[in-house]
Amino acid sequence: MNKIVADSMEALAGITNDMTLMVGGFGLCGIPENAIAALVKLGVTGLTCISNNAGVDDFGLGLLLQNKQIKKMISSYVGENAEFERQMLGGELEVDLIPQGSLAERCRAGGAGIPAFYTPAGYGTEVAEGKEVKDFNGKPHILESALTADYALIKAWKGDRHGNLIYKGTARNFNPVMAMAGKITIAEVEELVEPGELDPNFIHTPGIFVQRIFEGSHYEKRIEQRTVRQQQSLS
Amino acid sequence: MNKIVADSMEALAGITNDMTLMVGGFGLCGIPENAIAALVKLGVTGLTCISNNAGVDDFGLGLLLQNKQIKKMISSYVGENAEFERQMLGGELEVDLIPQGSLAERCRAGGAGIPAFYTPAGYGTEVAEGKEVKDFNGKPHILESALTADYALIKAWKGDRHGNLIYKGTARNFNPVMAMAGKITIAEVEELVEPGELDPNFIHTPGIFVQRIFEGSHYEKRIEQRTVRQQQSLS
Amino acid sequence: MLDRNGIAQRIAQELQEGWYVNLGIGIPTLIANYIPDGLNVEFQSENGILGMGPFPFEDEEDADLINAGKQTITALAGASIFDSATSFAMIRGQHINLTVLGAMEVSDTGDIANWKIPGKMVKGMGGAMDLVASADNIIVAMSHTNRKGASKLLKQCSLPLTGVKCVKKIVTNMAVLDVTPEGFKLIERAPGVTVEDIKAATEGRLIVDGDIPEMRIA
Amino acid sequence: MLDRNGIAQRIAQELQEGWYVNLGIGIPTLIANYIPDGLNVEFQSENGILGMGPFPFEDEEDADLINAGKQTITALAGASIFDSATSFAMIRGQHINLTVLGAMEVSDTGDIANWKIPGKMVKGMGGAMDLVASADNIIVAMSHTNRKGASKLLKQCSLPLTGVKCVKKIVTNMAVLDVTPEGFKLIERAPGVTVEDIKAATEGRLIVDGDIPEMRIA
Repeated sequence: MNKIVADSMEALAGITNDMTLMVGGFGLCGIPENAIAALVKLGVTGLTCISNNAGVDDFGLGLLLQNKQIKKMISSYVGENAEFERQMLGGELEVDLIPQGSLAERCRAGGAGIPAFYTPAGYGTEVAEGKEVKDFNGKPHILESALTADYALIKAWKGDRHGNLIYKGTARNFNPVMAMAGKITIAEVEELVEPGELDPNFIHTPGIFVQRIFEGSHYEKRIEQRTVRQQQSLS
Repeated sequence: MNKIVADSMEALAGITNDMTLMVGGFGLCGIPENAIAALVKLGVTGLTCISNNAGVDDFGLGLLLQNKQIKKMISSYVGENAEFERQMLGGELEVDLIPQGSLAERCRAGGAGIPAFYTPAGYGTEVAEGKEVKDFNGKPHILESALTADYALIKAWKGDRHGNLIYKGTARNFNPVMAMAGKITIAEVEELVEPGELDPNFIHTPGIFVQRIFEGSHYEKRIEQRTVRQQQSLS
Repeated sequence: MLDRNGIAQRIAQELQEGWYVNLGIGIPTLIANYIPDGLNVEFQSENGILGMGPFPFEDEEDADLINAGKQTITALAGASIFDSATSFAMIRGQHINLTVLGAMEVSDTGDIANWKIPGKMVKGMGGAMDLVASADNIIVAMSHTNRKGASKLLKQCSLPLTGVKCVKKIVTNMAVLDVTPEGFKLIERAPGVTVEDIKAATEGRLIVDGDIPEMRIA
Repeated sequence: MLDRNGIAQRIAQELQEGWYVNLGIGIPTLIANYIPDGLNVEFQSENGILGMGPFPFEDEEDADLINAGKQTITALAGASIFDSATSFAMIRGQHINLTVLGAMEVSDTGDIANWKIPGKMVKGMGGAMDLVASADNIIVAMSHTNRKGASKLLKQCSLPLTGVKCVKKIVTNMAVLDVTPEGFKLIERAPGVTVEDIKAATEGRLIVDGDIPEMRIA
């Protein structure tokens, strides 16, 4: 198997206006920086983006928002992005806010061939509106449906040409479940390695879930909330 | 956190007659050999065992069957065990056969707080009897419920006192999902290591899913179908 | 009256040996600073880490290691990292022993609202709906009244709900209260706060049963 | 007539570049011996491995590395290991391009029975129900008739079903057939087998449209 493509632009081949994309990452951690930059260059519009967050004004999905490429966001938390809030309150941007755990599980379900599942999350709230409710063990649950995407854009630490991936630290987050749920999954990695270099026993995303892979460059890895503690005195 | 117990007998404390146990492994690969031996010694009866297979006549869960400790088996494939077939056809043993993928997913669901999910597996067969059917994308699916157990007995390669586990090769199989689904999960490992020795990035089962852990001994690791190819001639 | 740290310190007394704990953004995060010596608890952050340690020292920040508040963190020996679906499997599957989170409003039946002010604040619920719907044990950490002095402990929430009948305990700057079928049951007063003060600041049904002790904060 | 290896060899011709393939126990397992040179396909075994290699050399067997038939195997460079839930996520989620499995009976509407003979054989369905319900592309590999000479290609299955309307193609010792809305459509004859032979051995609706070529097996 050889799923390697030359660069981010080649990786995005086939993405057109009005498609649904999943984009990995939590905040700015583990986002596919190269693929997002290429999407801006590609200029496709009317996108529906499924991503836990919407980036910040000048990075991550915020770049696509600034560029008016996104028609609809499906997210759990979008609090770090003023442009997002402006477009949403102004009615320019459709927004579907869903509980983070339901978002993660709906992506996994989409990749796992499970069209719907019951969860207690959101029962009794506006999230439950129009959804089936059923009691299990005396507790009400709502029926949530699977999510899939035309393309999933994800970011990993290392990968091989079979599409096998490993992630680093909490940059893993939504990337593995979105890899499963993309009809075409595009993985960008910090480092491409030879098959066999990744121990089969410790692969996070098996290659079967990945259709294209490339080595990204110039990772900025911006930190949203740099928080440190004081060095202890040596006494 | 220190979840280490001295040995298999101490690990089994609290298991009594008529309980439901999950037992990890696929065939004889990755089964909790020490815990099964201790269950035989403990002599508890009337057990409901959830396990993909039922061992062979003289190993694995076959030992509990020989000893008439099992009232009911919930499995996907039991073809390697003559005593099993005898007890089942003779009406001594209740058996619930369920599709392997549904078994795995029902265990995961039990651990993940998802009381039920839809799957296409088994639609139109006797597995679907009495179950809700619903069409998604024009295809009928059946509603399957979560499985949990009073105790889950699982086997890993290495573990630490926090309960973090890694598995080796295909001995992983059902162990991670059963670890999630046990009210009390007992992990036996080939090797106990110090916290920090297992890379946080490559832990298969996070410690939160494990309540007790011990280092097993005398692993037999019996092979059911030893299959080899011929050495190539050196010409 | 307690300050934010005081609220965190009081909640820290609720922790028990061996617990896995999820701390929300804001006051709950401060609880990690007040763990009693020798008590083993592990912190989960829903973006995918268990065994979260303190903030890193300067110049040791790792962009690939953050908590759900997007703050740089460290991982302790014995930590584990996992994806978002596994993280919420822990939460939804009730493997977390205690969840502490902030709120804008709580009702005397245990409803909570903390994610949306219609037409105004639209940040999203993040993991809060999963957490409150799943946890057996939820403590809300918040100020007793809002900036305008109005009670946040209500008969009924006015804001869109995050979850229904889920809050079990509330620790505010004025009091510790249990949520019972009969309403908010006053358990403790903050130092210098009278039962009358608490009555005046509580809009929902309040049960005052016998003498109400003052909190002990070491 | 083909033998078991011939059936496997003929099915191997169906493989396409880049496919992920799940091979059932029995004849399907033999297909791995007939992969055309230079064709990249990866084998999945539902107990939790992708990139399964050949059987190990003697004395290199690893009890912790088996396939779904419980046979010792090897892992190729680029292989990956995963748990049972992830394995069936691949299967149920239609990430597998081809599933090949054996059958006791197939109906002319694509129903399949291969897991149970009431009162007699009770081995269980293993992963077969998940595989047949999920795969877009299923080939059944089997003998055309049973040991008593009765057809296994039926109007209706008599045994408990494994799945309904799922089989797309059948390769037997006598023929290659597609399952169409009108019944079994004869595509190829095995060497030395006549259309009349196949008609006689097929109980379900059989469509013979024009000249039926003989299989080419290298």
